[in-house]
Amino acid sequence: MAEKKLITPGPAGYIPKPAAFLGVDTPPPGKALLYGEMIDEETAMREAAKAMLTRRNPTIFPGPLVLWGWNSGAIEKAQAVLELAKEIPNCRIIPMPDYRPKYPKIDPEAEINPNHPNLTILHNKIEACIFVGVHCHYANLSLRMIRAGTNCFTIALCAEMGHEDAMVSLRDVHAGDILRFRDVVVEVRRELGIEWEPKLPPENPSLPKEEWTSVSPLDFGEYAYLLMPRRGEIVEETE
Amino acid sequence: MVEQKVVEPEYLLLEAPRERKFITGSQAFAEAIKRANVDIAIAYPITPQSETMHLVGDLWAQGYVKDYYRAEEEYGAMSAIAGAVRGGARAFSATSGPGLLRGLEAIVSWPGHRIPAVLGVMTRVVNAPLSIQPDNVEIAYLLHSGLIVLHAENQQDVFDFTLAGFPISEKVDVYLPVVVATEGFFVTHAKGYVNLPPEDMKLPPRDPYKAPVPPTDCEIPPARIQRDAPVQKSNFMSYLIHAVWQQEVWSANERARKWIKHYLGGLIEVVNPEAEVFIVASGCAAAQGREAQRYAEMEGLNVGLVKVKSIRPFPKQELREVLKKAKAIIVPEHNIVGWLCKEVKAVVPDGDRVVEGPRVYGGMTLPVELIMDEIYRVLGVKKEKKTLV
Amino acid sequence: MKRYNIRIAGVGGQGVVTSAHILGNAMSAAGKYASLVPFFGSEKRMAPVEAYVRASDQPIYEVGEVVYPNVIMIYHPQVITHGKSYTMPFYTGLKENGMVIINSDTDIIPDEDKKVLEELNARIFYIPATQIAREIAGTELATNMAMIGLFFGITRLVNIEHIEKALIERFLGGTFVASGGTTALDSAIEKKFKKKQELLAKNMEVIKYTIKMAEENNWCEEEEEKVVT
Amino acid sequence: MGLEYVKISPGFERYMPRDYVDLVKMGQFGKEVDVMQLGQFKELVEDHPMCAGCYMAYFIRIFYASLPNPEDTIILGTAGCARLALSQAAVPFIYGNYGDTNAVASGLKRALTIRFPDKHKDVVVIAGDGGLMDIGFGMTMHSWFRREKFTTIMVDNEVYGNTGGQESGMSPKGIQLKMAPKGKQFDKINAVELAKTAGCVYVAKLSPTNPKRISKVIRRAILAARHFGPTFIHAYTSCNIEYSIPTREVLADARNREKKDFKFYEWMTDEVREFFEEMEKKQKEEVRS
Repeated sequence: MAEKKLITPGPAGYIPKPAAFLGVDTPPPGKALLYGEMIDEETAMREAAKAMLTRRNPTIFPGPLVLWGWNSGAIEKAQAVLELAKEIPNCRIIPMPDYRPKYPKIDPEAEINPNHPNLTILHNKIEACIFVGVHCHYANLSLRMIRAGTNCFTIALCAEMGHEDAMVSLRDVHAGDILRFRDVVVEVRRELGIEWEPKLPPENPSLPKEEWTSVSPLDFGEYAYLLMPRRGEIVEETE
Repeated sequence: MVEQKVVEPEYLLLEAPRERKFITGSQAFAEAIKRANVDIAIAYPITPQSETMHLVGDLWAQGYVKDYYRAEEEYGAMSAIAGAVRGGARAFSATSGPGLLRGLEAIVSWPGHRIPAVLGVMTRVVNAPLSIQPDNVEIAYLLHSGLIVLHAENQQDVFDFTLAGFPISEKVDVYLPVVVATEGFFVTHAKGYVNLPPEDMKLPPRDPYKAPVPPTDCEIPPARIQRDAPVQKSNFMSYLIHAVWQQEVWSANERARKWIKHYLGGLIEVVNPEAEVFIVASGCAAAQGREAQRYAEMEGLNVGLVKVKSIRPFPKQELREVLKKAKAIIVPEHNIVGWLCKEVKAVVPDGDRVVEGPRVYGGMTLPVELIMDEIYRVLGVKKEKKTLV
Repeated sequence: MKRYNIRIAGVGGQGVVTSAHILGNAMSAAGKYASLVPFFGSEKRMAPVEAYVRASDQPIYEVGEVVYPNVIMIYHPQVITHGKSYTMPFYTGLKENGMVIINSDTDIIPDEDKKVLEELNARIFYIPATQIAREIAGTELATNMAMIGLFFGITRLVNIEHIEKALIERFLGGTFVASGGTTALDSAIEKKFKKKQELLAKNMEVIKYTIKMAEENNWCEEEEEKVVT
Repeated sequence: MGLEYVKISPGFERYMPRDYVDLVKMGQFGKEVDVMQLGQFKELVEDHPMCAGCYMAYFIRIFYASLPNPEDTIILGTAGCARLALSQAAVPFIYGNYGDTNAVASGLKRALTIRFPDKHKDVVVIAGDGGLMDIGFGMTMHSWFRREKFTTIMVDNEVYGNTGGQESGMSPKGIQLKMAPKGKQFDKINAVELAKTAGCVYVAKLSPTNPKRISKVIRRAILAARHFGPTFIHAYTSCNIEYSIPTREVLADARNREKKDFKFYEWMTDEVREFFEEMEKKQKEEVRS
C-alpha cells in the first residue's frame, strides 16, 4: 500500500497541478502506479478491482482503439473488455468513440468526450471508472479534469507507458492482461463476499430500443443506485 | 548510398563502435540525419543553417532521406514539417536567428499539436541591425513553449543530440519536438573531432501508431478525429481543456528527463564535482568554460564546470545538488539577456552566488580570459597582466 | 601542454584561409589537435583577411576568434605599414612571451610598437616569404606555404610527412569546402602549374626551405610545457 | 487501409452511441452516394455551430456528400467560419495555425505518399478568402508552384466573418467594411487566374446554386489532384451577417452573383480533360452493360 497518497480521488480543486509536476513518473515495465506511487501490478490490480466493486456506478470508458475493430488486436482487446465488464456488478460501458469536441453537447448517458469528461462523470454519478483504448494524450486530459472536478476513482489500463494522473495505472495492457485483471476482479469480489452472475452491461441508451424483455438498472433512473450491491449482498436480476 | 541495416537506438547511440572523424558542425548534423532514417527534410535557406540543409539535400539525392524540398519561407517550412509528422513521417528541419523567429509561430505550436520532430537551430544574431554572426539570444524565445531544447557544445554533441533527438522525441510519453541548438559558425562551420558509429546502420523507422495521439493517415481510429480542436468557452468543452492540454505538454517535457538521461547520459555534465567555484554554461560557452576550468586547474585553482545539455527540461535538481556548496557560480553566455543565468538563479538557493556573466553578444567571441578574470575575482587572486586589449 | 593560439593577418588573395586549413590538417595528421575559425567577411583581393587557428598536443575546447593570441602571423607587410587589418594595431591582444612572424625582408615595426612588444617579451621573426615563394615555387601564391613552414619549423609541432599529407588533402581532393573566391584562386594556380602534382611539389619545397631556415637560425623551440592563461 | 477503422468492434455495436452506429450502417463510408440523395443517408456532418442561413454551411454539407472516398480523405482548415463545421465532420480534420493550410497539406501529402505509395489518400484544404489569399497567400501560391497533389477550396465570403467583419483581399472594391471605413481601395483578387498561372491543373469558380454541379466540380477537383497536380475551386459562399443578406434571400443573392462575377467557370489542362472524358466514357459503358 502506498504510504503517501499523492493522487487520490478529487475533487482536487479549480486547477490542480498535474501529477508529473508533483514528481510522479510513469512506471517502468512490469510496474504499476497506485495513488502516484510505483508499486507491483498485482497490488495495483487488487486496489483497482476493489474500487470498481465497492464504489458507486462503476463504468468502463472504452476508447477508439477498442471500439473500432481496426485490427485483430483491437478486436481481441474489445472482447476482453466485455469479459471484464461482465464480472463487475452493475457495471456500465460508456464509450469514447472519438476525441473532438461535439456540438452542441454530448449526451452524457450515451458517451464520454475528452473535452468535457465531467459531463458524463457527474451526470451519471460515476465514482469508479476504467479508461481503456484511449490514446494517452486524451486519456491524460480526461484524467486530470476528472481528478480536478469529481470524486471519481480513475483506473487507466494503458497499452503504452501508463498515466500519472490516474489513481491506478497499469502499463503495457493488452487483451491477456485485461483478462488477468478480470480474474483479479473475480477473486476480490469473492473475498468481499459480493455475489454476482456474470452478465453484460446494458446497451447504450441512445440506441433505439429493440429489446424489451429485460430491463437494466438504468431504467430506474436516479434510483438506480438502490440496486448497487452492498458487501455481502446477493444480487439478483434487477427486474 | 551505403546499404543500411536497422539497429535499435540504444545500440546505435550507446554501443556501436565509433570512428573518429574531423568534421564541421554542419557535417555532424548531416551525419546524424544519415543514420536517423528520416523520411522528409524541409527547409528554407538562411545563413548559417544553409550548409547543413545542403548536406541533407545531398542525403536525399543519395537516397538516405526519402523526400526533401526547399520551402517558400520559414513559416511554410515549419508548417509543412507539422503536416508531414501528422502524416506519420519522421521529419527534420533547421533554421537560424531571424528565420527561427519567422517560423516561430509554427514551431511553438508543435508541442501543442504533439509533433515529434527534430529541429536544428544554428544560432545567429536576431536582427536588427542585420548580422549573421553567432549570438544565442534566440534560444530564449524557445524556452516557454514546451519544446525540448538541447544545447550542443561542439560537433560531437551536435551529432549525438541530433541522433538521440529522434527516439527521445518519439517516445510515447514524450512526443514533443526536440530542438538541437548550437552556435552558428563557431560550431557549424568549424571542424572538430566527432566519433561516429558506422554509416551502414540506421535507426528503426518511425512507428506513428506507437503514439499518444493518432497520426492523421486514415489508417487508425477514430475517423472523426481532430487531434487539436479549436478550443473556446462552450457547453461542449470544459473551461479546463486548454489548461490540462498545456499541462500535458509540460508533463511530457518532464517525462523527457529520463530519456535524455538514458540516451545522453544526463541533463548536465560535471567536471570536478568538488570544486569551490563553478562555471555553469551551455553550448559554446561550455566549451570556453571547459578551457577555463582546465587552465584554472593548471594554476592550482579549485574550479569546476557544469555543462547544461538540456535547457528544457531544465536540470533543477541536478544543479541544486552539484552547486550546493559552491562559493560562486559563474555563468558565461553568448547573449545580452542572460537567459541561462536567470534559469540558474531561479533554481539555486542563495542566488547572490551567481555571477551574471561574462556575456558577449552580437557575434563576438567569448574569450576564455574573460572567464578567468571572473575566477580570479571571486577567488581573490591578484594577477598582474600585460595583455593588451 | 603545448598550445598555440594563432591569429593570421593578410590580404585577400594570399591564401590566408587555405593555409589555416593546412595548418589544422597537418596537426590532425600528426594525431594532435587543431581548431579553425574562418573569419566571416568578404574575401576580396587585397582586402584585409584574418584567420584563426588553435593548435595543441591536447584537445582544444574553446571556439571563436582568437582574441588573445600567443602567435601572430603577418602575411603581408601592408598589414603593419598600411594598417590593412581588422585588428589594429596588429599586435592587439598578444600575450606575454608570444611570437610574431612577419613576411618582410626589412624591419617594419615602428619604434613605439617595438617597445610594447619588448615589454611583452615577444619574439619577432622576419621572413621574406614572398621572395622565397617567388624564387622556389615561381609564384607569389606560395607565400602562405613559406609562412606555415616557418611556423612549423619554429614550433616543431609536426613533421614533414604530416604537412605533406595535409597538402595532399587540400589540393588533391579531400572534404574541404572552399568558398567561391578560394576555389577561383586555386584554379588560377592550377593553370599556372599545369599539374596539381607539380603544385604540390613546389609548395613542399617552399615549406621545407622555411623549416630549414628556422633550424639554421636556431629559432626552434624547446620541447617544453607551455601554459597560456 | 479501407474500412476497418470505421467498423465497430464485434460486441460493441450495442454500446456505441446511435450517432456512430448510424454513421457506419447508413453513412457514406465505402459507398457511392449521390448528392441528390441528401437526407436519405447519414451525412458526414450534421450539427454545427455556423449561423442560421449561412451559405458556407450549405456548401460544406454538399462538399462532404461529394467526397469520392471519405474513409481515405483528410481535410485541412484554418481560422475562420468554415472550421466550425469542418471540425464536426466524421472525416479527419487538421487545424493548424492561421493561414498555414497549404504548407501543412504539402507536408502531409508527401508523408502519405512516402508511406502509402500504392494508395489514394485525398487531401483537401477548405479555407476562407483571408486564410488563402491574404495571410496564407505565399504558401497557397507555392504549394501550386511546387505542383503539390492536393485540392484547395476557397470558401469566399468576401470578409473576415469570424473576427467581426473586416475587409479581405477578396472583398469587392468600394465596399465599406471594418478596417475599410472609407470603402475598400482596390479590386477583388483574381484568384482563379492566379491559380492557372501558378500551375493548378483544374480550376473552377462557382456560386453554389446547383448542388449537382457543385458535387461534380468537387469530385473532379479531388480526382484530378490524385493523378495530376494541384486543383483549385473558388466558391462564393456569402456571409449573410456581415453583408446583411436576409436569410430568405441568400439563394437569390447567390443566383444574382452567379449572373455577375461568379459565372460558372471550369478550366483544366488537356491531360485532365482527357482523363475525365475517358473516365466518363467508361462509366457510361458500365451503366449500359
